[in-house]
Amino acid sequence: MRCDEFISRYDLENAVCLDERLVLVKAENTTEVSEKLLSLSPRYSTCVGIDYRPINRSYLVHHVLALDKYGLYLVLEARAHDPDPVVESITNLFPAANWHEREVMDMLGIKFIGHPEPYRLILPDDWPEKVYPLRKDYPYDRKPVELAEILERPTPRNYTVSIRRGSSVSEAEIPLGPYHPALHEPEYYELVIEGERIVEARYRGFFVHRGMEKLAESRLTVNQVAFLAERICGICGYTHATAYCQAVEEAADIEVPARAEYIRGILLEIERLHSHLLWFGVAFHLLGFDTGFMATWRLREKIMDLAELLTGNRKTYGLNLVGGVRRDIDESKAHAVLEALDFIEEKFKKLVRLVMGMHEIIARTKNIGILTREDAKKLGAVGPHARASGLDIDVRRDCPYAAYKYVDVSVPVMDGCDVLSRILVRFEEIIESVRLIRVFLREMPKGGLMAEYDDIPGLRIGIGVTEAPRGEDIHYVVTGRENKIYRWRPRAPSYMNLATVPHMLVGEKLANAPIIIASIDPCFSCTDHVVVIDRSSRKKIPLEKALRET
Amino acid sequence: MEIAQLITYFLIAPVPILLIPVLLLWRKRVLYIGSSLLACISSMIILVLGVFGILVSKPIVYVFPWFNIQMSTHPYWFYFPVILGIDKISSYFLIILGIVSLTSSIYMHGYYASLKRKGEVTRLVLSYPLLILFMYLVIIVQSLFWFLVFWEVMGFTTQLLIASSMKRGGVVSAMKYYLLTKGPAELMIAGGIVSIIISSGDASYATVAHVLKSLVGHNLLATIVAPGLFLAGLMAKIGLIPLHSWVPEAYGESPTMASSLLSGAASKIGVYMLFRLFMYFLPPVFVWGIVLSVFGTATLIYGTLNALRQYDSKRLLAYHSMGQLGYVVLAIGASIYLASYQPCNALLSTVAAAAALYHAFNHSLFKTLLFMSAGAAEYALNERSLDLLGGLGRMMPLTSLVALIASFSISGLPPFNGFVSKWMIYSSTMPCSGLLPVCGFAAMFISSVTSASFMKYYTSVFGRPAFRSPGEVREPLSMVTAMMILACLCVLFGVAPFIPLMMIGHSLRGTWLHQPFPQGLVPVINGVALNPSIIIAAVVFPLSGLIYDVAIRDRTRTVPGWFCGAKKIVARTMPQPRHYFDEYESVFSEIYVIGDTIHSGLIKTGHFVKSILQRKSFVFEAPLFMALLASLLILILLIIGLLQGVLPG
Amino acid sequence: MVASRLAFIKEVVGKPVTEQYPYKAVAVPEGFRGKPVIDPAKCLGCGACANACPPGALSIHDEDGYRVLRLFLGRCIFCGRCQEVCPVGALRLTREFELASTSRDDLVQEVRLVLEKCSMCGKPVATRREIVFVEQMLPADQRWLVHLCPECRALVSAKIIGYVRGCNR
Amino acid sequence: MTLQTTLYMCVAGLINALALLVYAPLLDGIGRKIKARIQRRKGPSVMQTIYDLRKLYGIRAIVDGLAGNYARYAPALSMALAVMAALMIPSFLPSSTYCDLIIAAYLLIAVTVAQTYASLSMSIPYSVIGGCREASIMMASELCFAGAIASIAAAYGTLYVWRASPIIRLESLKPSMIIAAGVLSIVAYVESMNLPFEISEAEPELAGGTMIGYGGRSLALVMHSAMIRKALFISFVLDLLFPWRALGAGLPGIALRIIVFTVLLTGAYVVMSMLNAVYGRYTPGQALRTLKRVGIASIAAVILASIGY
Repeated sequence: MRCDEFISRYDLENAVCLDERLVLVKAENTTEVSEKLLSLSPRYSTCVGIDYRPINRSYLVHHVLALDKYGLYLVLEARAHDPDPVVESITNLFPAANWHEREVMDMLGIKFIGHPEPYRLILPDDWPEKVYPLRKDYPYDRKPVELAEILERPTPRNYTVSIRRGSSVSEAEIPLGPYHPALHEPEYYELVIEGERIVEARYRGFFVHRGMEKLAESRLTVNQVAFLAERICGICGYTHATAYCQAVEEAADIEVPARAEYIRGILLEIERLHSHLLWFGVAFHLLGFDTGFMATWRLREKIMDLAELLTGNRKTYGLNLVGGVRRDIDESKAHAVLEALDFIEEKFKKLVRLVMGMHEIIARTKNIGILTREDAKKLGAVGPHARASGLDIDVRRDCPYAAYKYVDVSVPVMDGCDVLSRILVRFEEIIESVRLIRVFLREMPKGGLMAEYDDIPGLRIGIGVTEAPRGEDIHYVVTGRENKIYRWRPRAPSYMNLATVPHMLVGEKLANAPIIIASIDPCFSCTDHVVVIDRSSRKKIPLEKALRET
Repeated sequence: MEIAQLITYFLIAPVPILLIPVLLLWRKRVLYIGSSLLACISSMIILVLGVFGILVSKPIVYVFPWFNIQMSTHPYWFYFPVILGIDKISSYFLIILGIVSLTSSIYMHGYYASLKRKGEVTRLVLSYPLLILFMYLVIIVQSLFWFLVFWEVMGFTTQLLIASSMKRGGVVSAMKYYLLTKGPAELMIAGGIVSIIISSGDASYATVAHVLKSLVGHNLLATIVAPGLFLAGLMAKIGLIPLHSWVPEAYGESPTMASSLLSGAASKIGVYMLFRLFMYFLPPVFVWGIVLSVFGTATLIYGTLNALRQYDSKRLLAYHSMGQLGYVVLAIGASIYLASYQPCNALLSTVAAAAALYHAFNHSLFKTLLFMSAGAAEYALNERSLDLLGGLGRMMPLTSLVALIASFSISGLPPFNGFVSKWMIYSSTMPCSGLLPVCGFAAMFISSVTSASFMKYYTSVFGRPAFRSPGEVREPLSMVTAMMILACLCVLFGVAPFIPLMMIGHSLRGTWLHQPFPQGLVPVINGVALNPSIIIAAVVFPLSGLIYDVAIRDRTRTVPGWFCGAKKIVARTMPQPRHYFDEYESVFSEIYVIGDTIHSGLIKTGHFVKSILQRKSFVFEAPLFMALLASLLILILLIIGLLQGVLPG
Repeated sequence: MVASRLAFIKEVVGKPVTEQYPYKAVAVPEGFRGKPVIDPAKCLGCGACANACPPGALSIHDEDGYRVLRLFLGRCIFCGRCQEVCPVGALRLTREFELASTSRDDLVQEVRLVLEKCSMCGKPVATRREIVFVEQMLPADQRWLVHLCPECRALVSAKIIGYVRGCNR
Repeated sequence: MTLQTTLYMCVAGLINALALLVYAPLLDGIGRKIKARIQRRKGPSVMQTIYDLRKLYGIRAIVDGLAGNYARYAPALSMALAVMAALMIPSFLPSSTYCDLIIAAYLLIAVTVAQTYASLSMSIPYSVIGGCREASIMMASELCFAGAIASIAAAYGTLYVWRASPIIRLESLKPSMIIAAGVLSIVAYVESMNLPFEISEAEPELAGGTMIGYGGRSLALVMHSAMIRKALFISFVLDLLFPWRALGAGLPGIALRIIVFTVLLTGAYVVMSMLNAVYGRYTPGQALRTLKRVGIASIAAVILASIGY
């Protein structure tokens, strides 16, 4: 449904339509409006805080809500004014908004009234108070100091999620991370166990901060940010780049040539194949089944070779620019791709069939790590994780982009809500993306690769959404003047899914913790990228205090 | 004058222990030193008497001539002279008693310091010597009637000792003990004794042994009723299921010396009587073999598997002493079974009997030692829950060393003493047909459970880092000495089994086992009996020492533990001992079900006890129970009299 | 069950795929984006590449009469934007990827180009090559303008205009 | 028993022990190679484990500083026990003729027990949990092991290995013995830390588990003794299963035995590591449940044997 129809149907006052799938609702009273919106059962997507003072001396807070069944995105705008910006929190209405609002609190110092746990989320504990790195008056290359007085300051209790069921007379805490064989990136889970049973799980993340947003807004030009965006994630980088480019293209009304869209589609699916195969390998390894791990990664190697052939690089494709792509796919390459795909599909199907016949693998995944449909919806889970819990959402179908506009995607949905169904969903997706690549290669039209466009108009809002291998990946862009970006806020899918992990861990056996954590295919660096650089060496000490206090 | 004659005059020598309460008149230090000194002396005397009893050839018997109650001359009426004496079997148990009481008397001196409650010392000093003395008397008395009398008093003093720390738990458990071992059990023992006396016509052991042998087979009373009642009573004393429920409370709640004395010596007196009943009085009866083996096996399974669940140090040990006594009873049963069941190798029955005595001794050694170590931990941290103990290995190195030896011994690790006796039990039960292999299998399986549960005990008390530092803890010299003696004995009996086996060989004379204890059990090289545990000791101790010395000792680098880079307060991250084996218990829950049903039944008894307790203190209840007891005793006499009339012969 | 395990072994077993990498060279396909190299013979020093380079691996600055184009591979992300924007194809990405080195200097490439001085004020205008390159794009009568710095050019052209208007005082 | 036989026993035992000290790590290397080939890797050379051990022995002993005193001594003790077991249990040479089932079993268990005491005394939660798992597995597998031993003893009325072996005799075939053979081989597989039963060192959750408190020389000792124990467990089972007396006596017999034994032992390792490669890891609950089923089978074996079948 087009968005003007939408507005007219649900007569939303002071709503404007930014383009055919983006509605902007200016709200005086945020909670009131969002209560009204609840009737449309929106999915909370992300929240962007913008320091708009240079333009009109106020801060903007944009809550982005996804209306999957209308294929629309709805931006709910709230204003806040100097000197102490304050807006209403909507976490009570949308529990998924919890982290996002806390992040805005950390980064721009906008207070959210009525937030259930207004603790520091992203900034390290030794970050000084009242220093807000994403404000425009904070230079991007400045490092905060004053550690001496900070260490005096009682550290806030900043476990991101802490779930507890039942009560235990005697509890023992097992640290899982920051450096643990089960986790391939620095994260911290604290498991309270009784014997082998987990009775409480706490999560602490955001250790891998790289300050990309600030960098993009301050130093880079529009086309350079595309390459920065690709480096958000080592596994699903290309989808980030695509989302970013789409956001800018939408903001500046650039028409991307069809062939470029097809090429983007092919590369996105190749990336999905790579990511899922990699995940299968990791999952098998965590189940102690290393032979399966090796077998899967042998297949993944083939995909890497394909990427190298098509883009000139094994992982970071670096093919996107605003307005199109940089390389074409000729006949011979297409042929090579098709051959490789046949091989991979045949091998992988056989492999998975055999593995699914192994009782210990099934026993360790069936009814393990349950996340109910309700919880998944409440916490805004996305991607295969959500689809395994019976949520039928997929951006490629609900709100199609790139080449998905031209073909229809079949979305596998299971309601096992457990690790096994997450495995099966990903298996289905691999088969599906093999099919998609074939279709794309067959139907790819002739034509140019880059759109012709002159300067990007300033202060235009654009949203680029892609279905990353891990779920909905959304990039929010406000264009700036002289070929720069005023505000860029990427939100990786793991950001939503990580919040669900402690819910799944509680009540399980310790031996199942690694596979449960891995079952959402967590991409920590994806999630953590969005923050100002800090010195990790300092992080431990206050974390200690936090641990001791809780 | 002959030595046997000479010794008879020393039978009364341990009595001066009764002087201990007099010491209450003096200052504390005098009391502490004096009491443990006196107790040591009399324990020494007991020990010496036991050794002599083994050495001298003739049995030492002394009859008090002036103590005879002459009655009328009706055929069923009889007279009971007080007969004191030491024969081989009683001397063996005298040695056990001597060692246990000696060590716990030494231990007592250091332990006084941890008795803080008002009047605790007094009660202890009053009851402790009495218990030792009456245990001694019960062993040396040679007449069933007086056995019953001394037995009663021993039970009473035991109960005083258990309750001596007037803690609620202690008193409750004392009541439970009272109800179980005094109420029904004493009645049964009384009934058993009475029926034996009736059927044999005399109370002195010699006559009884002589007469019963001839009666068994064609006299229902002598074959089934008397041993049955007697056995039932003894079961309560030893703590076999289903009459075990007093054991964990009594051992757990009472002061350390009390529990070490109870599980070390008092329970052995039950074993002693069991042994005497089935090996001396009665000829091998197949049924009793089966009954004893089954009850023994059931007890060792139940006791040990429940011990695995415990997280209170003393209760854990208490359940284990149930289990270990199960081993002993199984061995006795096996011996009877093998002797009376033709297809089996009769030689093995001797081995089984020897194993029973051996394991009884070993259990006294390491269980006393373990209770003492638990007491030391309590002394240091004033804490009994394994969850909160820990880190004593650094503060009490010697205690931790002896505790390790004891844990290895009770787990039956070669070359310690537990291994030898368990090895004998298996090798007598397994290689034959019928019931025994199953029992042997259960025993071997359970010994692994034992070792697992002592991994838990040892490591959580002495192994892990301390949670809260107890400040400056020093292990009192007396405690360490006592434990050291026992530890050395544990090693000695493991490395040189021929010492106890020699004693056992003597003690087994006079039983119905005809062939002496076979040297052929262990391989003989040029006539020298060579026990594997000697070889193992000769290799393992020096070799490990060498490796430690060369590779590890001076060159060890100690590093802080690794917590995934999350530096934590250690205490909070340690898993809790109470949950160590949760998985195992949940998977093998079926085994627990039976025991739990029995237990839940016994809980009711406990509530009954409570209800009594809330009304009055247990002491005032005692006379009442005595009266009840007497009346019931008469009743049984009448019944059995009638029975006699009915029965043939 | 055993059958499934055997089937699995049969499925996965085969000759080893381990590559003895450092001892055996690894082939990379055509169009692989490897180490960029600057052809000093072609480079104009126009700075288009430095402008486009996302990580700022390419930088350009003037020092005593020379224009220095500096490429630091330590920062390079091998995106190949420089190759795309270079007007003369002086920059291209090779297929070489083994760049590990013990000294930082091995990762640096520099091109020094002579700067042309303004024929009036003598300030540096642009590299000589750049000027030559521009000259042949312009009509012959305007080429001389290229040799002036922007200020002088503005001044001169203003003068000319004034002269044509015929109002010179 | 005469003096010569005693001397022979000592010498043979020593030879066995020395041979195993070297051959056990080599077998481990072979196992790694096999697994690698199944995973289509080239894998390390078969000598790799020996190299690793040599390197570790070169490093000074490292131990968790907060652990109890025993933890320092444990590696030496477990090594000594392993060597003792190697002296007792007939492996390459038919060493001690009076090695009986109980002693062998206890020595084999003792190595694990000595190590588990240590891993439970560590201050590191992973090590403690690993120790708990180790102990639980030991209890469960001991159920099966005891069953097998009891049934063998009951079936042949002896505890001596050399009298009992081979437990499966074609002239008098006993069903209980067939069960016992199966149970024994399963126990050997479980006790030698193979997947899916390798849960006490489960890398994903426990990050090395029982070994984590050790480093350098003490780690080498622990690992080495574990390898020797593994090899001994298998040779114990081989002693019981294979009809050694069929090889004849005297020097040719002994030579033949050495060859056959080496082949069988290596073959067992190959098979085990192949199985190892195609299994995932059980959770402790699953492992115990599986062992419980085996245990029930072994109980059946005991009952059958005790009534003469």
